[in-house]
Amino acid sequence: MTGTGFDLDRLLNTLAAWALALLWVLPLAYAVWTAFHPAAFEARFELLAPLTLDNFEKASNAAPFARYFLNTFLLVSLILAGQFFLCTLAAFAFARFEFPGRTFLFTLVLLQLLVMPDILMVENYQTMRLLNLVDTIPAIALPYIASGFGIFLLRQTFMTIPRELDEAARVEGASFLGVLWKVYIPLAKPTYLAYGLVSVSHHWNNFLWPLIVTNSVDTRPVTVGLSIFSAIDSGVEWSVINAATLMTSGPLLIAFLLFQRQFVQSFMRAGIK
Amino acid sequence: MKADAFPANSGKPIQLETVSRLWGETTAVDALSIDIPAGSFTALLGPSGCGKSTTLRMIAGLESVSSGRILIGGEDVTGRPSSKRDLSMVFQSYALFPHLSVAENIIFGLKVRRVARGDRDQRLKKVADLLGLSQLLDRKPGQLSGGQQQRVALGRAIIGEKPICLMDEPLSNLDAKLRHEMRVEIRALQQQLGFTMVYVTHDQVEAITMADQVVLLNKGRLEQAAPPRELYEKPANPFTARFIGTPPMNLFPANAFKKLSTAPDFQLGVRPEAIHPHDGGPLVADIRTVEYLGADILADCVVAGTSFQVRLPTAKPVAPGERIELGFEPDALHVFDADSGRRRDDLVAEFGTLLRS
Amino acid sequence: MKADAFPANSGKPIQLETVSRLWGETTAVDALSIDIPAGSFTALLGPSGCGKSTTLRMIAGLESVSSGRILIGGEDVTGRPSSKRDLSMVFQSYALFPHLSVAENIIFGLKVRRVARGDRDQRLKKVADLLGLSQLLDRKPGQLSGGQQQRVALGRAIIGEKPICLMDEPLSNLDAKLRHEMRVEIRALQQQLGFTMVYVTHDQVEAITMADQVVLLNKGRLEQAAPPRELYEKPANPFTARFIGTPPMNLFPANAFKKLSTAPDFQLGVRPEAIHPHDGGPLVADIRTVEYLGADILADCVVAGTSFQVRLPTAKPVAPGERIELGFEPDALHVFDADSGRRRDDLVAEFGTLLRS
Amino acid sequence: MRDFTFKRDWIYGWLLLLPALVFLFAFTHIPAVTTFLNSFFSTPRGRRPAKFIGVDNYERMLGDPVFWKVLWNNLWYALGTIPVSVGLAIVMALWVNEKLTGRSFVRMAYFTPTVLPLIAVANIWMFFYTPGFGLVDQITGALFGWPASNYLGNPDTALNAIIVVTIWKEAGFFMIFYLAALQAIPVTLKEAAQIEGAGRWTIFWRITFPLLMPTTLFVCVNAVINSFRLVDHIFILTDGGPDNASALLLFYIYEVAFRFWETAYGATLTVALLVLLSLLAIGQFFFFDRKVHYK
Amino acid sequence: QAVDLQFYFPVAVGGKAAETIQELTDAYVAQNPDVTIDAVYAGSYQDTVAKAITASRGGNPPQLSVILSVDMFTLIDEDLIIPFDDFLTTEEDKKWVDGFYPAFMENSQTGGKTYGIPFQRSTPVLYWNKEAFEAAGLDPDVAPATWAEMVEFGKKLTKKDASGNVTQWGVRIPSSGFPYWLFQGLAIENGATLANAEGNKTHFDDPKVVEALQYLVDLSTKDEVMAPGIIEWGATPKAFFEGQTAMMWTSTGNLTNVRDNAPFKFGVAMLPKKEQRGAPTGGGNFYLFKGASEEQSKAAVKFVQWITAPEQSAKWTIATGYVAPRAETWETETMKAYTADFAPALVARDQLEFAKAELSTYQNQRVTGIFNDALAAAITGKKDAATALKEAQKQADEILAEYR
Ligand SMILES: Nc1ncnc2c1ncn2[C@@H]1O[C@H](COP(=O)(O)OP(=O)(O)OP(=O)(O)O)[C@@H](O)[C@H]1O
Ligand SMILES: Nc1ncnc2c1ncn2[C@@H]1O[C@H](COP(=O)(O)OP(=O)(O)OP(=O)(O)O)[C@@H](O)[C@H]1O
Ligand SMILES: [Mg+2]
Ligand SMILES: [Mg+2]
Repeated sequence: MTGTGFDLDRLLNTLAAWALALLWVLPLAYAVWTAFHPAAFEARFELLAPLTLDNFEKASNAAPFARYFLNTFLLVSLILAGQFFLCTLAAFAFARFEFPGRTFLFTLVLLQLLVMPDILMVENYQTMRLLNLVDTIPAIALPYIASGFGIFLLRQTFMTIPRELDEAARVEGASFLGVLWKVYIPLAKPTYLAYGLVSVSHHWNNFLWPLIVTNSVDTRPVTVGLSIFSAIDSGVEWSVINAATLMTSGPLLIAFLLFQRQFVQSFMRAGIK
Repeated sequence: MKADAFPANSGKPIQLETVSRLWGETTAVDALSIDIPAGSFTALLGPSGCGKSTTLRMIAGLESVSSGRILIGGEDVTGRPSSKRDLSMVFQSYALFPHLSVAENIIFGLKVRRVARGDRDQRLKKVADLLGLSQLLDRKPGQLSGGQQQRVALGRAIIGEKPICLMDEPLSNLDAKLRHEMRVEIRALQQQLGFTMVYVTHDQVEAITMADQVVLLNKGRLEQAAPPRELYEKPANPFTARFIGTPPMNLFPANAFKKLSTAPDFQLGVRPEAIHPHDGGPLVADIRTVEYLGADILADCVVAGTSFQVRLPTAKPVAPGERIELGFEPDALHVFDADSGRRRDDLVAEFGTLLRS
Repeated sequence: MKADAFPANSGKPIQLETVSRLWGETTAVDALSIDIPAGSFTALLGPSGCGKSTTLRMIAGLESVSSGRILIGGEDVTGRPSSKRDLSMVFQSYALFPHLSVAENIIFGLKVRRVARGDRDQRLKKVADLLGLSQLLDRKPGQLSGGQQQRVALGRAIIGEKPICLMDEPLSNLDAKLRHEMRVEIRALQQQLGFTMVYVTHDQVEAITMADQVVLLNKGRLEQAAPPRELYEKPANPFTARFIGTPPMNLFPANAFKKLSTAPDFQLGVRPEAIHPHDGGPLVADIRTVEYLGADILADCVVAGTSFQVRLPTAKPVAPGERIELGFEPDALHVFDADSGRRRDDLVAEFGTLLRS
Repeated sequence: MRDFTFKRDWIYGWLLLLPALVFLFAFTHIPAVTTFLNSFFSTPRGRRPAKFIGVDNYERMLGDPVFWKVLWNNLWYALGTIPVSVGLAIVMALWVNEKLTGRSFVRMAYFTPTVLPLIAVANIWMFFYTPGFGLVDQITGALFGWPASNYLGNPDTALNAIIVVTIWKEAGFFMIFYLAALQAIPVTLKEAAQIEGAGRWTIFWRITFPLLMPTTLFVCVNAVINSFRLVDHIFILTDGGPDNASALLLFYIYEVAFRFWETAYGATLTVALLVLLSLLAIGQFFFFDRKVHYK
Repeated sequence: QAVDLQFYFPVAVGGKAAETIQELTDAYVAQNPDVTIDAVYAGSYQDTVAKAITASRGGNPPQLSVILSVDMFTLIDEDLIIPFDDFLTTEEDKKWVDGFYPAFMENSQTGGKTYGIPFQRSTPVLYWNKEAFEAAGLDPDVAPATWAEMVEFGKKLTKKDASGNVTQWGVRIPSSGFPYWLFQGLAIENGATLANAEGNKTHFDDPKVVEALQYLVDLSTKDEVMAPGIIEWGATPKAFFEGQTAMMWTSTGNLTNVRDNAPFKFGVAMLPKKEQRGAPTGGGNFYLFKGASEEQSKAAVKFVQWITAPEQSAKWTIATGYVAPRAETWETETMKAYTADFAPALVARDQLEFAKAELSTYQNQRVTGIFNDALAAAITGKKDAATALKEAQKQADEILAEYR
């Protein structure tokens, strides 16, 4: 569409989009502001306030963040790999196979969306103990691996893939797993990307269960380190908390910034002409 | 013809035994029995919605059969998945994998069957050359025009050299020139490689020029299955008579002509191309409209109150409003029972003589 | 013809002035200038990928113009959105709204323009009757066959009675019978309502039978824009000569014939249907293959080492391997400059006489 | 024969599901059933083991004013968060899907809430809401001369303040799904509508929005579930107060189960929550699924 | 063969605490090769108790944990802890127990047994902004000593701008999260006790308690010296620094924070009195968990004795601001040097003389939860003080009846 001339509609839209974006980014902006300024400027926004990295130093001294990062990274990878694997298989079954009990089983899966794993903490802790997994990274990961959300999401995506593609692959001799691997998974790439991002950010930020099921520095994720700064007797030190927040969610933010081009491109590419 | 680079391969026969397919209430395919000889080229022809695609998909194993049996190479494959039926297929909607390049789309099946890389590349090159796709191998289907997409689909089907190839209107988006070329190529390929071809088309020219056997369907039922020439020259019923041949055969009740008013129970037919200008001929026609077709002229005229189409040579220009006299050979007449629709060859001579008298 | 129920409406002219469209490196449409008179029926014809759809989409305002101007009714609409261009369109891929029923799809535009309910229903009924969709009005597009879908798209376009209607291969999925009927209907509708039609097709028969003007494109460039008869009888260049007419015109270098070996810089052409058996005729042909077309036979033969196609009447059976003698009328010859490809009518008589001597 | 194909489908289907089901059962369903059973027993404490008490826990729940309060709070919370966050998500997705100046920044901005941990973000919001020197008061004070307002410390505004945080957190998350769905709508549909004279609004309401329905259903189911499950920030912002004004059902369950250690009563409340959610979400799903899938 | 100990600790006062505990543990292990101690940071107090109970129910309890002193009855009720007495058999040990401030021991002993050893303990104090006092024409070195004075000072300190919006409040008594704690200061000052020592009876509707609550409510409604509504605990120091309030009540745990960040001179005083001085204690004790072997428990007790010994305790106090729980700690050179440099640190210790046990009962969280709701209802004006407390008392009675 060549919109020559002045387009008021577009201008208004752009303005509104930007206004909302600025509003949305405010907490992050505030985090950046306080993290780089002394505590005295937590509530005072003066352009010439002195910059400092002390807050980061304080934050990083509070816990072995390097190790926690590694743990979180391992944890998130494990969860993501497990989720992709299990959810793909299950979603494929729900999307393209007819079998008795399908509706019932799908309802069971949906139920998982409703049951908050945190509520079942005591039972799950017992299970982990039974499996002798307490204080290991898999123990943090296992309850989340079969994700109702992931299954549901992938099922929806798989259902939108034209059946002819499936059929063409089958006629070409692909087995059902071949069809899954060669047709469904590549075409659902945007969904995997979106789901991956959501899952990563969720588990990157998960706190209570990891805290309870782990005991050692070798297994604990960054949020446990972060929690040192919150809910404290001595008043909130926003500058340090925000420095820690930036430190811990920085990788995620950067990953998103880097990814976003690919993110969008892969959406485009999957668009079926 | 570069097709001789491919090794010969022998086709397999296909039998459909009273195959039906229901979609809830509607019967898409109704107790259809067809015999498709090994290595033959069979065209499934019929109007839109008559069940051609459904029939083809049942042969492919993509649609379950509501009742009846399907045999391939003598084996009952009714319950076998398509991946085990050892056939290839070109879809009406192309069904190209949008995430794969043209090259990857074409060699998809070879990869699935783990054909060695060298062999694969060699075959790809041949097929791409054949179909004029060599320049496009790295593109994604989304970047191709409709016709180019269809050629990719065609490439994917023929590269596998399967004993059976199914095609669902593979040429419908190609331009006339390319379509003609592809028609010849596909036919040649099929004859050379010897596979059995089942070819769905709504284009009777395609069916007639390419097929050994044309299966004409209507509302899910078999109207006639015969070699093209027979279909054209001896249509078994009025439906076939009108469906085969462009423009379609002129059909009229026998009693439209006073001379035949004694025979109200019959329908008569004459093909537009069997009628020619003939001063003093039996048919006196008032010309209504004239359509220019390049090589010929198609005239729409009225004879004895009935609408008629006549194909005339361009050389003899006629104008709307004119009146001309026409004639036809006696054996150019077709006679059908008005009720059963059955062909009555026995009556042709009699009516022919009456009409021309 | 039920179309007379629609009120007459007057079309608008369209002008393309050196319009180009680039896709990155490739030039899909290359400095194209076309004049489409008000109320005319113009067909955009050309091989697959030549830029027909792109041109149409630029007229519709769906594709931006890289350079050049588009005028509709004398106004420059180059930067105007499609919703303001007051035209209708039928898409190659139907573009039916999957969530709306057939009826809702058809009246979509009327609803947008708040046409009164009664008027809307009445028009819907007419269009549905016309297109044989009355039984399907409540279905969703996903439940229709390809042909049925295309008819819905057609219905959506014609119900609005816009001054301009654009169609992108609207008939490609219909069977021959329906296609022929629709061809006549569309043409009649267009003439009755008087709107300007731009009609993309790759099927030259469609273009020739329906259009007042055929615009032949090749690789994004204009090859020839002329009425069908002129296109057929006086192709401006070898591309047009081969593209128009099925089977295509036989083209050969003048020096293939010893008699003409003095004129190496020309290309000659004769249409297959202009050649006829003629004992003692100038062309001696060895028949290679024979294709049965129903009304005629198409023979592939070799004349003076060059491949030739000849259309023969069914009445005279020929078999591969036979040798026959052929002739043609002197004015059936076409002469083109070998280099520039330009038509040389001035030389026809000379070469014709030489060749037949 | 038909049976044969069907049986093979069955086996494939079940095999594919098996691994996921093992995990689902081990970590969700079996514990959930245990929870359900626990709701019929008293809370075991020290030397007093659990004993069967029938529906006493349920009777207690029905008579528990806090339960009713948090239930109403939760309803209000759902009504406050779902329509706004879903609506905003659609608008955001539409904006970000278009060619917009600085689209990358805008997209990133919308998405930040999903990336930032709620623990940290809650603290930031606490600052925003702090009376006097908090950002909201600074801004409203500077712009309108409003007096300091204690958003979190006032029972009338505490829940609404939390609703705002939740909307902020959720809209960007839902936007992703809408973005994916928008990309999947064939461009020709919009083109066809344009040709028919439809403007942006008509295209949105008549074409885009209906075609987004499956996504909307999905997002709504999630939003409903989240409205019962997003409580992390409450711990930091208000801790449910004042006087339970901002406590939600799940928050109360946490309180009962992990602060009061009344696990049996906690289980009872959990069962109530699950029943409620199932009615809402599954009902919604099965009711709309039919209408929403047009293919 | 070394004894393995696992030890959970919460952190409630910023990053340094975790580090210090880790250092101390490491030092101990270095000195005692026959023990290994796995010191596990377990989040906030809430998180720690959740983790400890979950782990115990999962059959994997720690041997030792620092948990809120008020959770003693809950832990007994859950049958998770054992008294220290079995391992404190010698006279020396008994004397050691007696060496803790009695105010801290009130929450650590019940039924004649010692279940908790005070460790990270605190008490609330009053901070005031000397510059604000001066600006209001008050003596910057004198804090209000009585309730009446606090109101009086407060009125002078409350400043409004031209449009009538308050820019500085007189006093700030935070009421978010655990409002009962600071309120308990008022109650004690008014001569009331909130719960009996057995933890099975509360006195929420005691007229003295009602009076105390009325005073708190009046501070913002009648006297208008304190901001209305629930006042956030976490933002209170910041509000103090920003000049939003001239006085604040908060934990001694904030001393270090205030010293580092207050951009003005400030003073620290005991809470003002009504009938008497008074303040609750707060914070966490060591508990011994069930399920440990005899050897482990012994080793745990030895570790507790070591870490509460003067040197270690001093280090801990200086690092965190918690009140050292034993008198002898204050006599060490380190502490003396510290208090000499920073006299306000002594206020909390001196106040211990008047301090009482923090509200603690069976089903403590639930009972205090009810009490908190009542306070919040009164503060936000949803109920009057008497009604709110009466209802709370009724609910508490229902819960506690079974423990009598
Ligand atoms: N999934 C379906 N559900 C219901 N009816 C269907 C379905 N698919 C096809 N049909 C119906 O079955 C009949 C046969 O359809 P089929 O696709 O085989 O026709 P076709 O001969 O291939 O037509 P075309 O030439 O238009 O492609 C049609 O009436 C069609 O409406
Ligand atoms: N989105 C696109 N990106 C890049 N190239 C494109 C795109 N769309 C079309 N093209 C190219 O532009 C040229 C013209 O395409 P167009 O679709 O107009 O052809 P067409 O004449 O309609 O062909 P067909 O008869 O096959 O539909 C082709 O070479 C095609 O590959
Ligand atoms: Mg079909
Ligand atoms: Mg096209």
